[in-house]
Amino acid sequence: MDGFGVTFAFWVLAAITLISASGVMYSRNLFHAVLFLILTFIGVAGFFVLLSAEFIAMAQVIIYVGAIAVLVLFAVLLTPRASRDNAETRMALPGALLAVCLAAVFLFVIHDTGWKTTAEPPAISTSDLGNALLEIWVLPFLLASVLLTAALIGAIMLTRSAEEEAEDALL
Amino acid sequence: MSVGIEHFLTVGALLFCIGLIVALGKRNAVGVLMGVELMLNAVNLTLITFSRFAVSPRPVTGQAFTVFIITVAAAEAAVALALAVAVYRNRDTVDVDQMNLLRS
Amino acid sequence: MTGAIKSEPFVINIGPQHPSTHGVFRIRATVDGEKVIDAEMVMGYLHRSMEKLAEERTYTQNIPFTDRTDYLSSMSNNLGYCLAVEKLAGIEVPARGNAIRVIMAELQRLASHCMAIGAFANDTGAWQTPVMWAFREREKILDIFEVTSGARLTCNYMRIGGVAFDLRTPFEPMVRQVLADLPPFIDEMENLLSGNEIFISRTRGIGVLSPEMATNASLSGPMLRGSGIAWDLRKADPYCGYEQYDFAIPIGYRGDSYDRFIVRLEEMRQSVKIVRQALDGLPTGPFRTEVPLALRPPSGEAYARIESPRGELGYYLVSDGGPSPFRFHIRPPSFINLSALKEMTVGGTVADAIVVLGSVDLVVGEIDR
Amino acid sequence: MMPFLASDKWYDLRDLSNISREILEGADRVLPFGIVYVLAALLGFVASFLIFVLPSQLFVGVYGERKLIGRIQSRYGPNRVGPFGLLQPIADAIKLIQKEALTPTRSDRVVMYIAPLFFVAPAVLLFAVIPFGPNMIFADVPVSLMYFLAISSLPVLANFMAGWSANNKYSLFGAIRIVAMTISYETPLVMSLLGAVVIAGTLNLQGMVLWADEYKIWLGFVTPLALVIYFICVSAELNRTPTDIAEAESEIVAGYLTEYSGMKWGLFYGMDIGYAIAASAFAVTVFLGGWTLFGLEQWVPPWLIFIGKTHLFYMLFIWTRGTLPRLRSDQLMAFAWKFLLPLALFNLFIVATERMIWAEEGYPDAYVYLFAMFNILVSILLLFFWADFNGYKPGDTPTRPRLVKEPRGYVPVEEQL
Repeated sequence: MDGFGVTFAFWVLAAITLISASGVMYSRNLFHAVLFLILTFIGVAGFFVLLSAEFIAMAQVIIYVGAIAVLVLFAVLLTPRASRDNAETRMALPGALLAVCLAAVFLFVIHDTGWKTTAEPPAISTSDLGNALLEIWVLPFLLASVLLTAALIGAIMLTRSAEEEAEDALL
Repeated sequence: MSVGIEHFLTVGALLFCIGLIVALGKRNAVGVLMGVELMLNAVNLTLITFSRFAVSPRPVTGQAFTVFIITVAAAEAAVALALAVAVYRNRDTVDVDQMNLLRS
Repeated sequence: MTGAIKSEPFVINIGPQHPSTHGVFRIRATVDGEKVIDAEMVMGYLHRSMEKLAEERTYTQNIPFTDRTDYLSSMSNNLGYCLAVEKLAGIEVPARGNAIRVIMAELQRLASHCMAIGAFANDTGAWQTPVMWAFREREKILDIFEVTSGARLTCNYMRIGGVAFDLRTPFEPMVRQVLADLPPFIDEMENLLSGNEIFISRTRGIGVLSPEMATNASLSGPMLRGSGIAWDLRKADPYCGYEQYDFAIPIGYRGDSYDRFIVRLEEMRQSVKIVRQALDGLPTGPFRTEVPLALRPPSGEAYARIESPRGELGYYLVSDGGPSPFRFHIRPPSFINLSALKEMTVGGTVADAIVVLGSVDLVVGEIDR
Repeated sequence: MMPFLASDKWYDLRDLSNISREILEGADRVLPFGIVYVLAALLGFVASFLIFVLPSQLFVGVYGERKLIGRIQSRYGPNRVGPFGLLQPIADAIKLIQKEALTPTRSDRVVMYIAPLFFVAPAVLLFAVIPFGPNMIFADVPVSLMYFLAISSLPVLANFMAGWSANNKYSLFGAIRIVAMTISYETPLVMSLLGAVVIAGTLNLQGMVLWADEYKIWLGFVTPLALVIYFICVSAELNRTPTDIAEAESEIVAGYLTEYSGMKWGLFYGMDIGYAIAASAFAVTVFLGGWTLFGLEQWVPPWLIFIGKTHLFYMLFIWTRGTLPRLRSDQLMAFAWKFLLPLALFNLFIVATERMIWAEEGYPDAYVYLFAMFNILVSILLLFFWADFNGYKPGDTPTRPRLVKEPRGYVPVEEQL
């Protein structure tokens, strides 16, 4: 992947993604953390575009930014004002140490491996992806839809109030 | 100046580690969830990178897996947030340190 | 599962600066999410101490005050006050004066109801269109007032013993024109709003007022009639010769905001009918009994009540034989109707509270006096 | 007959891409590498935004809306500034720029400042994939429909930021309402668009226009239900009356904009119109044939046809705004989930079945007209049936009160008069 444009885009996107991810980590305010999270999602979507996976990039924006981030915002709203900080537990330092060790291992593996790569991006169109999902990966696809339904029902069951349950018992 | 597979993988690895720090370190249940979402995003990025760069007879696999991960992430977010709300309702806190009901 | 999502109720101030409070009125609403769980009506932002000021002025000088209590129906307020003074002093009004008074009071009711239904539709979110259409018709009526009395809003037209001036030449054609324009307009409003599913779903079953509650809170006017109670002072305690005219009392079905709206629309139709009859049978002769400017009624007290656009408007006067009233008290219909507002708003959402507030048709100048 | 866009001379104004290509090629010869990309982006921005969007915002969105609503409300509308009041939007903008931008004391200042910017940026991005003509498309992404949906799901976050940061209860009400409403209406919106995608067989907006050009029928006629659902959903997402609960003026003052003033408010206001124009352009592209007009596009510049159609579609928003009252928030949610979503799913089912029959059996192309007629019929029947099923009984509500002659106290409802 050569060219000034691609390189420039890569570094800008890397900066956006990693800085805003650090923002999620450092931000004291839970609401600000969610906003940084959204910025991270958008940065990752930009990477997807750069890696010529447009469909995935758009799905990323629609689902992560349009749905998941909004869900998280709602959760922030539903939690009480007192616990809207973003403080660390006492597990934070061991966790950070573990993560740093993991990062070291990752970086070593990444840079020590001789990757066999192609310069030409594979021509994957949206219909190819659709065909792959519905032919090769049809079982996981169905399982994913079952999972989504189960999650939907589960989420509704978990958050229902006692009055609503009493109403349904009458039916 | 060019960017290769290592660059993308490095970003993915760093993103994963930041997500790990957030997921392990945050006290707020919503914060933990955000860390998990960051880690899933890092995995997605890595998968798409391999799908783009790897010499493979079927490069679409990486994208298909990403679709599944996004699906699972959506379901996971919904359930986790519902759990957070339910826990808050019953225990008056979303602090993961305080969720020690199983400890005698 | 122990209960609903825990939420902290919080207080929002609807008003005194709010687009839908029709003046400086304030509802201190305690809300849980969007649901109103408590409402406190706060008033007094427009208090001008009229009742006390009136004790310092002569009876005739007090007429302009009554313009400014309910500034949307100054004619009705003039009329109520003049009736009270006439009752106190035992003054008879000539037949022409009474007929002019009826025409003016009914035109004022039309103008006021135009405003009420327009503002109510605005409160349900119809972005200014109904209110503009209603204002178009109201302007024509205000033009008539201007021709007759010289003022559009605060007319100061009624006098003790009759009215201030006789009718001008263009009066009758103008009124005929309004009478021709209004019924199509009322039908138009009916088609625009009563047939609109969104409007119905916003107003039907919202702010239901049971007949018991309506009578116990001593409501009056369209609020009372919306709850299905046939009561109208023009029929029950006729004044100014209302008994000569043929009209009906519209009453609602369930006492919700929608019923109050259609009752107002139908009252407009009945008012058009009354004005037409009064105009057709307009007697000739004097329009006013001459009374001394510094009127000194005998000692005593009098209470006169009329059916204003908002309900029973009463004026209570006590005289000690002097040139100014010893006690001057107004029974403002908006103020009394307000007492049921809490019952209607609690339990609904904030949006419903606004709709209910619009359906009450309160005028803050009258509440605070 | 002149063949379609025969000339590719730069002065052929029927296709503005010629002139921009000339400029870019010329620039590429003299400028160092990379700069031409920036130039192309600037040119695309200038072309789409300054020639189309900004004038549309000012003269259709602000002036046209005020004028048209004025006529609906039997008044004149703006007629003081400039000829016919045409300079009114510019006067408005100057006034807004002069105003002080207030920030409440305990607000979240940074977020409050970022929110308008975050609201403006997606609006600019949206127009990148809209095809203005056969070659006039700035970024021909293969999944431009998905791109449009993705970008248009961003502004709600800006609205939320605005409402949250202002530290005002009305703002918070507006923010919660708009988020809840947007995620509710996103679902039927995407479902309805899927119907159009299934018929056209492409996720590319230009591809959809070319489909309409090839079969000489607009997608809006093939899937009328999808067009209706799209219009309702998009007017909800754009906060237009009758679904403007997020900034419901009579209820929550101005919703999430309560604490904004000056040009920060102006950006929200202007870009609301920008989004509405983008949604109109999108609807025209997907459902109403885009820049084609049954052969006329060979004579008239296609981009003019496109702009004309977009503005006509925008009039629909103005019309509904001037006519309808507002729904309550819970009624609006119920409408999305209980009425629109099943309808959209059913529409998708019908359309997918037709598409399968059409593709698998190898019927001739003319069958699309048959499908169109069938779908229009089914849509009308389905709308009435489904409305009836959901409790829409227009005859049940009395429009006139009862009339009695005597003042005799409470009259029970059962009593015949």
